[in-house]
Amino acid sequence: MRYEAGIAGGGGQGIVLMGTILAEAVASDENLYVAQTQSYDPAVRGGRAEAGLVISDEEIDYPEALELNLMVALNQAGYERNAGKLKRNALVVVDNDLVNHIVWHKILRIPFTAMARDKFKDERVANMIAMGALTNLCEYLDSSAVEKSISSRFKGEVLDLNLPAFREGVDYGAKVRGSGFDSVEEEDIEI
Amino acid sequence: MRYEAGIAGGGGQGIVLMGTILAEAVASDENLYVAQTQSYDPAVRGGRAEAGLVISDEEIDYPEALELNLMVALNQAGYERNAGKLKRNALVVVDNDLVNHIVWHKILRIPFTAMARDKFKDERVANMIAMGALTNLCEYLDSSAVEKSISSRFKGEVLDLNLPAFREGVDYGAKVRGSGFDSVEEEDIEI
Amino acid sequence: MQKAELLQGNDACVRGALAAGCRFFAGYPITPASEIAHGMARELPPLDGTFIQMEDEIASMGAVIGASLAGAKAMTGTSGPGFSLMQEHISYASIAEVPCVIIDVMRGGPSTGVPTHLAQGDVMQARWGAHGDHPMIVLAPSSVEECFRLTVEAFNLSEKYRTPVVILTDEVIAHMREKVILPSADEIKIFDRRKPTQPPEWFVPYRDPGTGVPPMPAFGEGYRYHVSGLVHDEMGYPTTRADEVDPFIQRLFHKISRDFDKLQWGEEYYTDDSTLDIVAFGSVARAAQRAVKQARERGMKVGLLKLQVLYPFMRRKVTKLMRNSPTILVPEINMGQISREVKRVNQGKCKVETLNKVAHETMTPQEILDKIGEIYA
Amino acid sequence: MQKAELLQGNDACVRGALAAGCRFFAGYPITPASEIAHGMARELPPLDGTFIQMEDEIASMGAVIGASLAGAKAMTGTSGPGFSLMQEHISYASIAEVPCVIIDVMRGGPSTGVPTHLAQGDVMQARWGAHGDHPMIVLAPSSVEECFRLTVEAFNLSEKYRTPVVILTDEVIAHMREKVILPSADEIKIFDRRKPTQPPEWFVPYRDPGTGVPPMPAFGEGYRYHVSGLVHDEMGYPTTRADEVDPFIQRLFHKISRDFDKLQWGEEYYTDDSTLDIVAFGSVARAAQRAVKQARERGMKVGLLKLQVLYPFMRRKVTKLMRNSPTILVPEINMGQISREVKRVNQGKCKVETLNKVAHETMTPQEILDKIGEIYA
Amino acid sequence: MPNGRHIIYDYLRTTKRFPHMWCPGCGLGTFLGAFLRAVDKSGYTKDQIVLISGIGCSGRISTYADFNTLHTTHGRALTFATGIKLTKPGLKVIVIMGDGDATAIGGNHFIHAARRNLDITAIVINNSVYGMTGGQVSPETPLDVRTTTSPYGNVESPFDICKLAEAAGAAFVARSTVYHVKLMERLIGRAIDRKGFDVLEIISQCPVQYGRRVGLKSPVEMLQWQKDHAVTQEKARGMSEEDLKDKIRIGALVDNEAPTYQEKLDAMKQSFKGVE
Amino acid sequence: MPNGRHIIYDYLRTTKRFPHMWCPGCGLGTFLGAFLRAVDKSGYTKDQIVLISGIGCSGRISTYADFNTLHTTHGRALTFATGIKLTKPGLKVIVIMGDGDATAIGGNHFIHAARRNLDITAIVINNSVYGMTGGQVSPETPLDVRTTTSPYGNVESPFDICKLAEAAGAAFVARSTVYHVKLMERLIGRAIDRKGFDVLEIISQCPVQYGRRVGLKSPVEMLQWQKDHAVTQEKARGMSEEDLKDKIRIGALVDNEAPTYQEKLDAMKQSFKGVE
Amino acid sequence: MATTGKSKTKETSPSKTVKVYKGWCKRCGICVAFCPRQALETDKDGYPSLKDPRGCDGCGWCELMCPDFAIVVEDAKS
Amino acid sequence: MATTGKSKTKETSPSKTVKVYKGWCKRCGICVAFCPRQALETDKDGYPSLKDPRGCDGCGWCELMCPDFAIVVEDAKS
Ligand SMILES: Cc1ncc(C[n+]2csc(CCOP(=O)(O)OP(=O)(O)O)c2C)c(N)n1
Ligand SMILES: Cc1ncc(C[n+]2csc(CCOP(=O)(O)OP(=O)(O)O)c2C)c(N)n1
Ligand code: SF4
Ligand code: SF4
Ligand code: SF4
Ligand code: SF4
Ligand code: SF4
Ligand code: SF4
Ligand SMILES: [Mg+2]
Ligand SMILES: [Mg+2]
Repeated sequence: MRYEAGIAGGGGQGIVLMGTILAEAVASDENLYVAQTQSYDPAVRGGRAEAGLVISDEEIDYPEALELNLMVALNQAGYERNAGKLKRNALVVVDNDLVNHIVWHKILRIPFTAMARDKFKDERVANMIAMGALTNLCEYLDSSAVEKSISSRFKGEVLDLNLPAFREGVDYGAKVRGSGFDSVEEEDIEI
Repeated sequence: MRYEAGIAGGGGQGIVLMGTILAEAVASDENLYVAQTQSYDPAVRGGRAEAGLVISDEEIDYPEALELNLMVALNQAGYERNAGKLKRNALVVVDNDLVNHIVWHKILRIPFTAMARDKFKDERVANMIAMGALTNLCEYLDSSAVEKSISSRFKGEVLDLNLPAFREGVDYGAKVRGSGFDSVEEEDIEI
Repeated sequence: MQKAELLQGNDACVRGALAAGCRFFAGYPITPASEIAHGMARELPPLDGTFIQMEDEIASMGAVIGASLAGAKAMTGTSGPGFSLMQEHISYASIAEVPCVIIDVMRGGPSTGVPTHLAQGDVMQARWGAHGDHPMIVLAPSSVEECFRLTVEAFNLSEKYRTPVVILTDEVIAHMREKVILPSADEIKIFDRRKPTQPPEWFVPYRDPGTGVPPMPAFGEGYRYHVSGLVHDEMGYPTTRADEVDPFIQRLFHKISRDFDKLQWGEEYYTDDSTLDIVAFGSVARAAQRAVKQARERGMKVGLLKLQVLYPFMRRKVTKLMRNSPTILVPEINMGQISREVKRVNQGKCKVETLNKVAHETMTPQEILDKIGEIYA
Repeated sequence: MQKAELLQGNDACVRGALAAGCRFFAGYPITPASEIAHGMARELPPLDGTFIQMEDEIASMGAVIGASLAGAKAMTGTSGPGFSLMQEHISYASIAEVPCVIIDVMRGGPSTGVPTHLAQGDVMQARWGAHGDHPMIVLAPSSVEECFRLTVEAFNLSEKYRTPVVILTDEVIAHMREKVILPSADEIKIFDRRKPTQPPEWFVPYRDPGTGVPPMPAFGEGYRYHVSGLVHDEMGYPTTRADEVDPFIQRLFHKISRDFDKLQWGEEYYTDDSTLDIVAFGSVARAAQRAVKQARERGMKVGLLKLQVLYPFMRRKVTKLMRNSPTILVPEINMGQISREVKRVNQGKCKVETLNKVAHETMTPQEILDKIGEIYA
Repeated sequence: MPNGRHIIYDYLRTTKRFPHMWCPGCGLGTFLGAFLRAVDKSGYTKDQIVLISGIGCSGRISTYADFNTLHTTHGRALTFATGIKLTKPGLKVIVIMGDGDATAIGGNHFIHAARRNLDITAIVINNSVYGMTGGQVSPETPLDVRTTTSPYGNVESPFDICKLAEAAGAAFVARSTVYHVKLMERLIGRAIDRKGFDVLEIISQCPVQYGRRVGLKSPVEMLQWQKDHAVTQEKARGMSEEDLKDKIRIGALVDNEAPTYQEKLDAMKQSFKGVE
Repeated sequence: MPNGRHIIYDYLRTTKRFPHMWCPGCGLGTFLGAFLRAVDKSGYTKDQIVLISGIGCSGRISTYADFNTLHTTHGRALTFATGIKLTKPGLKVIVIMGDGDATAIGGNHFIHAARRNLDITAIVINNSVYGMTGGQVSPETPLDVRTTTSPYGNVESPFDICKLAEAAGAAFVARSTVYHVKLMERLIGRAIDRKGFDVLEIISQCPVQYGRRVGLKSPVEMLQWQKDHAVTQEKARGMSEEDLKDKIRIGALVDNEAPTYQEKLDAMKQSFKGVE
Repeated sequence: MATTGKSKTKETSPSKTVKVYKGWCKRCGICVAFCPRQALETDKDGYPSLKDPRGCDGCGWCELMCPDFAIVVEDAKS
Repeated sequence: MATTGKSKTKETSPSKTVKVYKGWCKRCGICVAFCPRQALETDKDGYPSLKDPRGCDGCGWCELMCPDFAIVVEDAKS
């Protein structure tokens, strides 16, 4: 088994942090190996940010995610950069607001950023919400493991902001999961 | 034809300067090629100083003087460092005062330093005296060419000090040349 | 057994250094090596060790050498531009025989290049970047676990041979996180520098005790001696005498080359029956690992030698491959550096193919697979 | 015809630089290269050129690059320790494609080493000392006359290819004086950098005009453009895109390697019928010259190839020798650097013997002769 | 009078990926605006100006402005500038550096350039931290501040850049904050107009890598801090040492006449004319 | 009271090729004597002292004295010293540099070491020139002096080393000439006794590479020049700016108390104890 | 690029206009905080906007302070 | 080494003696020039030597100033 996930967006959206937290959660599963890579433009801000996750039940030879089972895109450019890497049956999860043009079978549009802004008054927790949602969309992500990883990483105010956002995401994920995906006809797809 | 000369002494004795001036004089002869090398210890003072001259009527392949036709030693250590390089019939010219132990066929002892001190009140011109003497001891050194080289290099006071010293050396050289060399029996030589 | 954890390559270097006994770090921030400094800044003071951010990389390397002379195991970490600045002092560490470890996290070059992307452009520099002929030991991990292990070994080698050791990683290895289980303290073999066993009055600081590596007291331990970047005699005093210079430089080389056979560290995959072997290191080795597996799945007899030691170049293992394989493929993220070494030791034994990428992006298994296909075709 | 004169190697470099049009020198004193600075300090101001002694070698190299960008032909001179410090900026000059010349007068190393003695320990450093993969041109004179000639050529190549060029001499070549007759100004071929021929509005500073070398305006000439040590696109602006990075780095290499055949500069002696050929450079080549003559006198069929270009390595000429000679001997004052290149290109064609000396003394004809005798025996 | 559009269209390389790469609220953009206005007023043409920067967030400035621009190596911008100025004395050479750039790795070039008194304008954008590489301690980080490389608090006293420049020989030394944007513009203008080596320290805000580490949670809070802590030279004169302790003096701090490198060089070259 | 024999036999590495390598009349030997006497009085044992030097004539000092000695690279001695001091705070670390060493190539390390206020004694032997490499101009060579690399006269103003050290943060700054040998010895002693970073500038004579270029034909003339041009702090107070113009102030110029690096580090480490 | 240079014009006084280039504005809040007349407010998306055109006297401070060249004071006619 | 440590002792005062180690002395002339009592002179070979033993008061200045550790003031008895 080799499962690959790609998380893409812009600098400042906490993309690499998502990768790290999710990988840490996977790592706590005795039966799974995990490798997490990242790629970003100079400096901490703006530009490109990406994280890759490879999850496997055997030792991982090549650690980069190049054939994605799951893609999470928090902006349009992120989606576009990675669309070429999607496997046939991959699931694509995008931010409703920030990704507009998208062509794929299995798409989930979730208003991460809008939720963050509206409910938590802080766009920066969009990544927490997204992670929460993902625990319901990827079989290798256990929400309590992710929550543990988040809790070990933050404290005080920040944790008090992040944890509820994460839980909100978990709930939302459960909902949309039931309701199925957007999808486009096979013929429409040209990447 | 390949004629090699080695000049050896200590830092501050003007050894490299001698090499340069003599080489320049040789260079002015249309029929001769010349290469001059040098070797010295760190910094300008104390320690080891050596200059080599290779004179030839054809282009010089190897520029270092390793088989000497002529050795000039201004101190004991200089003599010792180079004794191993002497050709069978080489001529050795040493400073009377500063080189004590020496074993060779053809030796000329000249009190360069003493002359410099006594006649010119400046030990530093010992090298000028030595150069003067050499013009009478090496067929490739023309005293007027050397004098020209000296004159182009110094001016004022310094030239006024150096030139007479050089001429003194020329005269002295002419004298000792007539009077022949010290020499030791073949058997005594062990280098 | 130790706990499994998710660890970043740079952090694994930090953990390796601490496990090896490193208690001094001087450095200057630079992408993609800064996390090593961050980790050391966090971990060292509570261990009563020293972290200092110096004014530049030259100063960092100077401080590292000073610390080592005072008895600490000492390290620095940097990337290309800073690595260039350290070269003068690497030369010093070599001649003065001061143990120390330098991690160079390679990024896209030359110059400022593409600071956030990887490359493997500093391989030759790690060996030859410093002036004056001297030997170098260069290690290259290709996983987070190896970052830990080879950092421990870097310290061991540097202490054993009294020589600077370079660890070459790259942006991908440095920043990736993998699940690892690190060995416990008692599972790790540590080598500490040999100290003199005679009283100070009888101590001749640079006399070869037979191993080529003189024992090394720390400043302040009662063995007052002279350390210099000048070529020195056995007492440590400057010399220009050929009969002292020559044996000194010879010893500098031979103390390492005599153990050449012990430094053939590499992992082999499917090399028993291979007809095409890949020689790779660093992050490219990981791509090669997958490519080889995939090639095997397609019935191609491909093997892989993953180099963990780049210098002294692992001639033994490489030429062993060459005896069996008609072709060696060397994929690198540069225009060909380790492939030059492979060609050098090849001596016409087989065909050496290269696969070079300079887009400052990771090499993919597919790219290697394509090349394999090409060779097979 | 010009007048015969006695000239020192370092002075010949000065004269060569001036003849090539060099009007800027920034440097920092160091034995045995200081005479180059002294000469430039004396000669440049009256020519309305600039000499400046900077605070160190890093600054010197920075100033040289700045001067070149402002339109001057610019140079620096140093020895090992200073050369190490220049590496970061050599990498910069390479990526920013700034013509400049660096003379490294090799002395005994490593580190401070034996400052007043020679060695050939910086050969590989001259090629690989700077971080990040990039090409280098390295020339090596072996006589005073060549010091002049190759310095002129170093400027020509650096202007032609917009690349830093290193001249490697050594303490013996630098300090020896030989009688030479330098060519007159009109006998010397000078290459000046190509300037843009389109109006500024249409100027794309890093677009390949077909030769691989974009034209280069000087600052202040109306072509406002951006110069950076980051990998850049055709406009000069930073890029991380693989489809821009790759062609850029490729161009950097190919602009020089495409002219590889034109850079096979070396002198051959008695190689027509030789059965043993020596490959040598710098002061060792002079000893080899004599040794070959002496060997011939003794009836041994020995030839010599004197390398004037060390990098790009003169594979063509060397492999041509290998076709005829069963043995190649590479004498060097180091533990084997150029011999590695000879072995690399050899590919098993013949036997490569080495003769290495690290006493930081000149190699003698006799030593080479002895080795020849050994091989013949 | 602001003339933003004019600057945007005339001086910025707008074709190149604007908005610029700096974080929201970073002082660098505000500085850049002031700088361009000052240049605009200076009367120099774009072709006459060489803008040189080091490496760091501040180093990116050279990418954005339409002059002869040079993005050098970390810490060494002044050395490149030296080569350019000496080769083309007619060009106006302006160097912009970060605090780490100018006073950590580049400290030596900084004091030597000041000593030489070349006609170069040197501007140090002091945000008290290494912005570009992730918030490490800089020689300008105050005592006790926690950064990624001083996680237990900084134990090294910061340099006073202006004092250092003065001691090294700079004839004109001035300081402004970004908040004091008009003063900043005026001082840049004065520095450009002068001959000799001019040092201008700009106290700038780095909200992302610095502000949050010292409890200043937004660019606005950081600018407010600048406003509260800066005192002009005039005002400072009336204040006690005690009151001045946590204050930053702004304005022109040193303004001496001294022969420049070029003037001394010209005098020297004059002597050759006599000889020939 | 002189005790030459004692020094010769106790502190000099006499087995190693004495007479030393310095030229006749060079100030370095006189300094070395004063230095050893000061160390002798300081109460430190030879094993407690680490003597570090750079490269240059002055750099050779470490070869001659029987301590833990370290001959580093040109300009970088203070960086090695930093590593040693931080690793073994109990050792007394003394660094001796040439003027080129300390203020040309090593200028940055010099100001940063001062800024950090580590317990290091830094001594700069200022002979106004590069002695070792053949008389090139140094950042301490006065204007107009002709050297091998300023054949038409030096156009760069020299640094005032003491001012620079003070501006960089050094808490103790002093100067002596070699001629004032007793003052020199006392100041060395004071510097060794103090904690924190101490800077001592020694105006020394280099008759071979410098004196003859400025018309001082012998070591004696150079010492006479020192005698004539030095004024003590006390004396200087009574003199006009004009009179002081070509004078060299000697004595302790700055002497402040400031917490040292080690003290701040200890305080920081104290905080861990609480946690554990 | 997410949002491209859509600009918004509001009348301020008979002679001056404030323009915000949203494509460049990074919503840092500086202009709003330091407008000497408190004429600006933050809109629901975080961008600056004039509370009341008449509150602005065209002093230009916002333009001088904006780090992103995203707010410009212009003649009303242009 | 040319001349090795031959030393020369002269009585100066009942209690002090000046010794010159010629093997180390470089004949720089400093001791002679700066002896506060002008007690030293240069001998024909350039080495310092006491004009008159009684002219020296054993102040030690020559020893302090000598760059070569070549002149030493000692107790006459030793
Ligand atoms: C030789 C070298 N060392 C380190 C770096 C990494 N580096 C890039 S920018 C920077 C510091 C940035 O800080 P500062 O100069 O204050 O500029 P800022 O980003 O704060 O504007 C460093 C250390 C480099 N590029 N080159
Ligand atoms: C990196 C480097 N550059 C240059 C040199 C050459 N060098 C040796 S000593 C020296 C300068 C000596 O001057 P100073 O520091 O004033 O010491 P002094 O000899 O006058 O005591 C120089 C430039 C070197 N050893 N290393
Ligand atoms: S990191 Fe700091 S200095 Fe750099 S752009 Fe962001 S706010 Fe500005
Ligand atoms: S060159 Fe000058 S500093 Fe060096 S030893 Fe001689 S006199 Fe002293
Ligand atoms: S121009 Fe002045 S008053 Fe109007 S919005 Fe801007 S800052 Fe406020
Ligand atoms: S100051 Fe500029 S970037 Fe910040 S909110 Fe206002 S318009 Fe936008
Ligand atoms: S001890 Fe004093 S008086 Fe006697 S010789 Fe020496 S300096 Fe003169
Ligand atoms: S001072 Fe010393 S070296 Fe000089 S002459 Fe006197 S004894 Fe000799
Ligand atoms: Mg900064
Ligand atoms: Mg000096």
